[in-house]
Amino acid sequence: MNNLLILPVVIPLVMGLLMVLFRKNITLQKIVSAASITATGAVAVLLMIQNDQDGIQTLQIGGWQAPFGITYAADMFSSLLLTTTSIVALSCLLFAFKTIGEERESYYFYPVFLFLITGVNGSFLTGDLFHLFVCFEVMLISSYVLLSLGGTRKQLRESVKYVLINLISSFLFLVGVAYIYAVVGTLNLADLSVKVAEAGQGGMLTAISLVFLIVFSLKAGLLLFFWLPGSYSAPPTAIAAVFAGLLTKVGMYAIFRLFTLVFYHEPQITHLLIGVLGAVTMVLGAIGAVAYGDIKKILTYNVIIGVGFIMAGLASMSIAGMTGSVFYLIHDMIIKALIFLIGGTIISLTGTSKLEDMSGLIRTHPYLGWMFFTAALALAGIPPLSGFLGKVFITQGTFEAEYYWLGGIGLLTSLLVLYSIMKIFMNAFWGETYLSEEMEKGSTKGIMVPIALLTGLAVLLGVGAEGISSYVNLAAEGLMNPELYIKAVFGE
Amino acid sequence: MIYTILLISIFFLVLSIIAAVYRLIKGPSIPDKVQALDAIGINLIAVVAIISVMLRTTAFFEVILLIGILSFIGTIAFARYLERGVVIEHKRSK
Amino acid sequence: MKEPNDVILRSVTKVAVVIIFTFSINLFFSGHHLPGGGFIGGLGFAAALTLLFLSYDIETVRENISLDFKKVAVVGVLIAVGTGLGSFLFDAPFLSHTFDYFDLPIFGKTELATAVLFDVGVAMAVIGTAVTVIMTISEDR
Amino acid sequence: METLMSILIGLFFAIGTYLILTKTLLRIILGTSIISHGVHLLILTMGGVKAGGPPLLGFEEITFTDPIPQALILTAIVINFATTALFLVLSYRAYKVIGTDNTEKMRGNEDE
Amino acid sequence: MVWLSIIILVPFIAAIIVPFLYKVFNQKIHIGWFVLFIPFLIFIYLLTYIPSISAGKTFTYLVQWIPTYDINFELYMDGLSLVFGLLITGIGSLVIFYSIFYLSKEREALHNFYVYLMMFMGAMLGLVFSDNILVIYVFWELTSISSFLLIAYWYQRQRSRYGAQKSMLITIFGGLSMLAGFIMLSIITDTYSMREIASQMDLIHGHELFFPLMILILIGAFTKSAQFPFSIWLPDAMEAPTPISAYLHSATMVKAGIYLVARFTPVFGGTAEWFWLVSGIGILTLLYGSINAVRQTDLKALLAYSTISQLGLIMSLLGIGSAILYFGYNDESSVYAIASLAAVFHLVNHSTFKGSLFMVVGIIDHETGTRDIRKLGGLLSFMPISFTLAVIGSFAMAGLPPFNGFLSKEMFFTAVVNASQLEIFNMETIGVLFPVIAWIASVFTFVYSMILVFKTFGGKYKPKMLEKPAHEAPLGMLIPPAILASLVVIFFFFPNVLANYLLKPALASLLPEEVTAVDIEMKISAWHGWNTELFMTIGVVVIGSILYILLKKWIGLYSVYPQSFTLNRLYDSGLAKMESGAKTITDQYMTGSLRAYMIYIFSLLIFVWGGALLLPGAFSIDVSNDAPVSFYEVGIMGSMLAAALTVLFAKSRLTAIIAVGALGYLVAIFFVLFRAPDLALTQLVVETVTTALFLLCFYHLPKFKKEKEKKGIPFKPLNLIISLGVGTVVTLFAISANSSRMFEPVSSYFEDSYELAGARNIVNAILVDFRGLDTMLEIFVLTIVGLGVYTLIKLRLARREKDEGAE
Amino acid sequence: MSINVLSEIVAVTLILIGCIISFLSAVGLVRLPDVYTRSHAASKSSTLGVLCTLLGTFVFFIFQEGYFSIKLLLGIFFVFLTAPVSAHLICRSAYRTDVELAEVSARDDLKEELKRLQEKG
Repeated sequence: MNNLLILPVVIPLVMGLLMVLFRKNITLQKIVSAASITATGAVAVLLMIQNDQDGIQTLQIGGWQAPFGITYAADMFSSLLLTTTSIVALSCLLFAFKTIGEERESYYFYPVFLFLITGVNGSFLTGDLFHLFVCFEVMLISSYVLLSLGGTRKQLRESVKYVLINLISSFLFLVGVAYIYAVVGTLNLADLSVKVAEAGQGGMLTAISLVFLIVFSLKAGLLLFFWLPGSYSAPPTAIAAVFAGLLTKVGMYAIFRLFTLVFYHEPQITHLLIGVLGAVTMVLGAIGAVAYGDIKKILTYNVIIGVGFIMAGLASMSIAGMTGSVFYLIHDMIIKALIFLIGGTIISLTGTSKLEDMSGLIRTHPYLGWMFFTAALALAGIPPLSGFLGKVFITQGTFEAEYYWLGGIGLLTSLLVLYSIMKIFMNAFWGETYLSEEMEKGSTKGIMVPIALLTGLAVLLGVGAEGISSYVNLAAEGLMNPELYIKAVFGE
Repeated sequence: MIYTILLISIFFLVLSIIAAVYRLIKGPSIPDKVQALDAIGINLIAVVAIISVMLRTTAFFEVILLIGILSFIGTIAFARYLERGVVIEHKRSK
Repeated sequence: MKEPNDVILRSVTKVAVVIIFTFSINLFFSGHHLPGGGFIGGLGFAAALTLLFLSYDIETVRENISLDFKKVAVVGVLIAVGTGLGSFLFDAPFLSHTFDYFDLPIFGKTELATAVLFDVGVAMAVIGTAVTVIMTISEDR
Repeated sequence: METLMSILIGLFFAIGTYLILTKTLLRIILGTSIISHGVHLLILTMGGVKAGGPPLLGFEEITFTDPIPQALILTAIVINFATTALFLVLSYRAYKVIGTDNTEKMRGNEDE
Repeated sequence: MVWLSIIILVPFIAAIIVPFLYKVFNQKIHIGWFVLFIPFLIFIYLLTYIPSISAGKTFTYLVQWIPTYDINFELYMDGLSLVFGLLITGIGSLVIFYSIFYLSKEREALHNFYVYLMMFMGAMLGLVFSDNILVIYVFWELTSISSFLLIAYWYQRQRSRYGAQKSMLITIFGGLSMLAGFIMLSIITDTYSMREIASQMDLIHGHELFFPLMILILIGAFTKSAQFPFSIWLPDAMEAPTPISAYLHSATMVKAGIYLVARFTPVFGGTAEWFWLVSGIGILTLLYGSINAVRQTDLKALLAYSTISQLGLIMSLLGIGSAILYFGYNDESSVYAIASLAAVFHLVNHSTFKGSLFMVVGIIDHETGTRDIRKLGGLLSFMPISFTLAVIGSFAMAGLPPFNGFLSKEMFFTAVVNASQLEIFNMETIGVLFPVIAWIASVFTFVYSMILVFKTFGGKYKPKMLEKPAHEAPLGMLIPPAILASLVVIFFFFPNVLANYLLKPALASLLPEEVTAVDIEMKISAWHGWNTELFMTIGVVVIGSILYILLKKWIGLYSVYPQSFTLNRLYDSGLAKMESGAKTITDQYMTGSLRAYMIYIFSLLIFVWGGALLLPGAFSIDVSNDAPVSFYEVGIMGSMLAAALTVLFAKSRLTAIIAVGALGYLVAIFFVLFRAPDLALTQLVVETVTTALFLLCFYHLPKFKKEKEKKGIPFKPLNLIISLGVGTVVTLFAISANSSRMFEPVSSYFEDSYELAGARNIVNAILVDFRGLDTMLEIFVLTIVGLGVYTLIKLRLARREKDEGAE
Repeated sequence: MSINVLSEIVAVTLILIGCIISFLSAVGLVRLPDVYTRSHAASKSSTLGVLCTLLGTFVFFIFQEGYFSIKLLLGIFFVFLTAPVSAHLICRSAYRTDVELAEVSARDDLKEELKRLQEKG
């Protein structure tokens, strides 16, 4: 028992609710929201330390032994993601302080933001399939509200699509839950793992695993990413950034959890399919990323590429692949939020998202420019920045699994990523400077802090990878050894 | 014996429900359909009652009362909407 | 056309609402042992309020019940979470419920459970949300 | 019964899907609501039906129908209700602002 | 040895400090002076290693970076890396010295320049002194990135950005391919250490991945060293400031590929594939570069193509030299070692003469404002020193005595002639091509060298075409090329000093120990008798001179080759086609249409789920455990179906809502039938409230489109197929899941709920207690929805948006 | 014949009668010509049918299980209370939305009355 586990869920939940009660006091809301996310982050770090020392932490909610109650379990994988979530969320929040606008602030932006984090954290922690659904819903509903917050034309239009698609995916999730309950009769992930292993993952169970694969693909944007470009380009920058940083990751986390803990017996079917889906996703994402001269579109398609690439690591089902995926997942969360923040800033400065209409920003905004450059390199996995190790190990994993095509596609798309993102850099920052600072539509006042924070982290994660490598190793080992998780959940 | 009678009763009820559904589909006017919905609700009360007897359980008595309440509310809402175009009104003086 | 009056509806509503309220409260409390519980009780309560809205108009009802239902919902969730957080004090896992039987003067042997408190939260959240949604939509023209 | 229910549920899904594939927002919402019924019934069916009495202790029943699916459905119903409410309001706001309820006209390819 | 790590670190530290220095000192002093110290001191420091290295020692030093994954700065210095290290720092010092005069401190963003330059220098040093292949990759990409930044130093120019992008795309592509190769290598050998990999040669040779990984690594080397057909980026890279062209794009960075090939020679050498790829591509590049150089009108472009060609030369030498590994050591084979020696020798020579040539061209550009050969001419009288330097450089390049280029050129001829006599790798049949191609290329080399000198300095002075009147450059700009030019001459006269102290130790890294251990014929001498090579050279000079004189007659031949088939066009149109093609593809499926998206989703669902059902053991049907069915249940089912169909075919929205309501009630009855009272209650209330919500929203929602025309739902066959498909899969899945129940559900535990949780209603006990957290978050969801609806309705930025648009 | 069996028979008979009445009302719902006439069938007779059924159930549980259910009584009361109101409202809304009367209807009193009122006002 470790009540720490519930705190990442409860802190933002309670604080968010309290903030609803103090709707008018926006300063207080700012302080409280930042404080609660920091607190969540602190808890997550604490969990990481405990994971490091004592292994997987569990909490049987309400004291009901698994598999009867709901179990929360934090292994290193979860804890790492939790920590990253807090950092990303905090940065986006700091960015929002200056940019989100008073109307949105007084209409519950901060509470709903915290609610989103609640859902995300819950999804990372839960060890129960149905509770995962509930946490997803918390996250999704908050994202619906955030996406439509403000009710501009574009927001509403994209919200409609986003909500419907996610509604369908929720239904399908429930369908999957129903099937698996019929066959295995339990919902606890660890228990599922035990029973699936006991029964042998026959045709039916494999088929059910594919049901879940589709469900989570929809959430993670694995091949079924059609909703993503629209909905990530509609809301204000801070919200888009937090979406880009967190939402798809939760879906990916679910795929990882399920296909390493429960359905890992038939990798030549399930994981190969994941690999194929990942490859197609990467290719389509890369095609989309090079297709347009619009910052928002380029960035959103880059999110899609990231999804495919991380999945390639899972497809390999090897320790190297897992290590790579964990590294890359962390990197991806940070870097996606970062480039969305910078991209949004560029758009607000120039008042357009079209590359052909902007030029020479580096003269007036050198720091922004160089941070974008760093972010761009990190995004493409150029060493020694954060994406590098992930890229190397995922590629290594796919090669070890003899999926050479998969690793090859991954590397090639990273070139296209670089191409697309450098297109932004060269168009927006280089070239003749037309806009003087007075003519700019927005300003960078006060928003450089979160951007710098994330950029610093992207550099640190690459150069100082040793600092987290032992944690990542632990996470990857945890993913490869489901029995550790099971043992922790069921106690001794 | 009792069971048979209950089955016969439920048979009649299901027939009435089907009749109501027919009316619901056929219409022709919207009030007809609302009425059919109301009738379905009322018949369902009876169905639940009979099932309770058949299963010899009192677990569904709440359901009986609730169907009554809700079909009333539903009907009123529909009627309101049909009559005024709005379900919940603002003060009329305004 | 002359405005239709609602005399019949309103007189019946008065009775019906009382019945529904009572029934909701009954559903709420019997939930632990019989079908019902916080959620249904709460929604029933909300249904009664809806009935009031239907037969009267928004302003009339609001004059009599001037609550910010958003806050009701929020407080409800807070109560529910609060019962969970209570377990922290006893070093028990989050959301551990406890129950015991007491001999109270009037009610006789009564079971008191923290789960009931949780249910109160559920009910409040449900009522708050349902009414908020209904009211906000109908206020929008 | 389960097999029959499965077919019924499949039909619900088919009808719902067809509605979702139309262009009108309202039909889409109706479609989701039919699918949601299908989903709930599916969970219940998959839990095994009529295996015993209602899951209430204190009656004479010895065996009970599986209570977990019921609890799950309850949660699911509420969440679906919540989502539907939001979706409904969202649609009508979208209609008001964009001026159409035809999703084909909400493509957004034309740049604003 | 800790200093070895520090010398790599110092440039990076400098890169960080430079901007600050710039801020403080730029008004007073050119910050190049500060920067100059760094490469110079490192150069001096590296010189101190020559004695011990030439004695056959090597040095290692370990700096931990990511020890968990064995990715460490495992520094390793041997002859090869020392040669490169000296080149990097030596030429680096001269280039910085030159740049102080070349770049004005008033007009240029010097801090950027020196930051990039220092970054590059550090990366390059790291590259040559690293033993860990992943670290090599890290530095490799860093050099690409800094080259990208340096090429686009004048980022306002469109051409600069174009060149930068091109070089980045190609070199990073190569880097990625190399990385893939490295990863395969590390999988095979289970190490990242270059030396350990080399020691497992047999394992690698026997592996099935041998050929692919070799190709991948070679692509990396070829892109960096601008080998055909990846050479196209180098001419465009000439948009960089001339010091950069001299440094990166002729002396150091482009040699990284050479370095890599040299490093991997012990691993891959001795196989036919390696031999043919390296020497074949090399000699092809040699030809391609030299032929193309002749037609250039821009002096820097000419030098760029010349660089390409010279790099090809070195590459082919490395390839030929690798043949020795096939034989192992014996007396006969040792003659091929001359190829390897020539490679290293020419590497050094090329850096000297090409460096000085670039600097001279820079001077011309700087002092006349143009580098277009057509505009230049007759500069001899204005710029005599530059002319001298140009002559030295060009004649060395053309392979004329008394310059070092002559020596290495002669050795090259020896090598190709020897190679044509090889009896392995099918050389006996087509080996004769080697000397032929080499000779042709040399003729062209001679021609463009002459063009470089005599078209600019000879002929008529055309002052009108120049931006400013020509005059001799300041002394500071002349010193660096002068130093290089003097080296060109010195190396000719004392080649063996160089050979003994630097080249032989470098060879030790390439070739097996036995070859270098014995003092074989490695003496480089200017005079080696009247042999084939000398005749070839004489032929080159004669034919070359004739060709140069008749240049105007045959230069038109170049335009015969259609422009649209050049590699550059291919690249440009490829890129453009990629973008437009990508746009076409993406626009095709990203229509923004919700219906289309739903069709994709459902299609994939049918496809995957349906496919899953086809898995062995997936689909099964077993009705034996099914609960009994009563007629009335069927009746209610029928009613439900009827209600659902009514929704589908409803012509008016009210009918649809009423039918949905009826459906909800009937579902509730099913809950009753299935013994779920709580569910029935909830379903009823929720249904009613939902219906009420629908009605509430109807006020704001439009009627069905076709309502007025009294037409129902439009019929689309695709929709029907998809929806039936979804229904079928769901059903089949449900049936098989129902038929393959493997375990008893865990729910029997809850039958003790009264004892456990004090509740008789098990469902309620599960909801508030066993799975209370679900419920907690569920009401939380509800609350968020409440807030969401509230904000959706109350907060309307769209209105303001419209107003703003109207303004 | 024990009270048990007797009560059972009474209860079941009541239920059966209720159901038959409901069925008859359903027949009315299908057969009658317009919404106003159908509302008679739907509200009056089906209310009666439900009442009988519920009463039967009530009796059954009192005697068989010894369970006196307030909820059932309340249900009976509630249906009694609300059924006429809903019927009334439906009919009124039907009239207000100009649903045609069946041709067999004798005459429309309200129309004339409303017309008179309108002329007055």
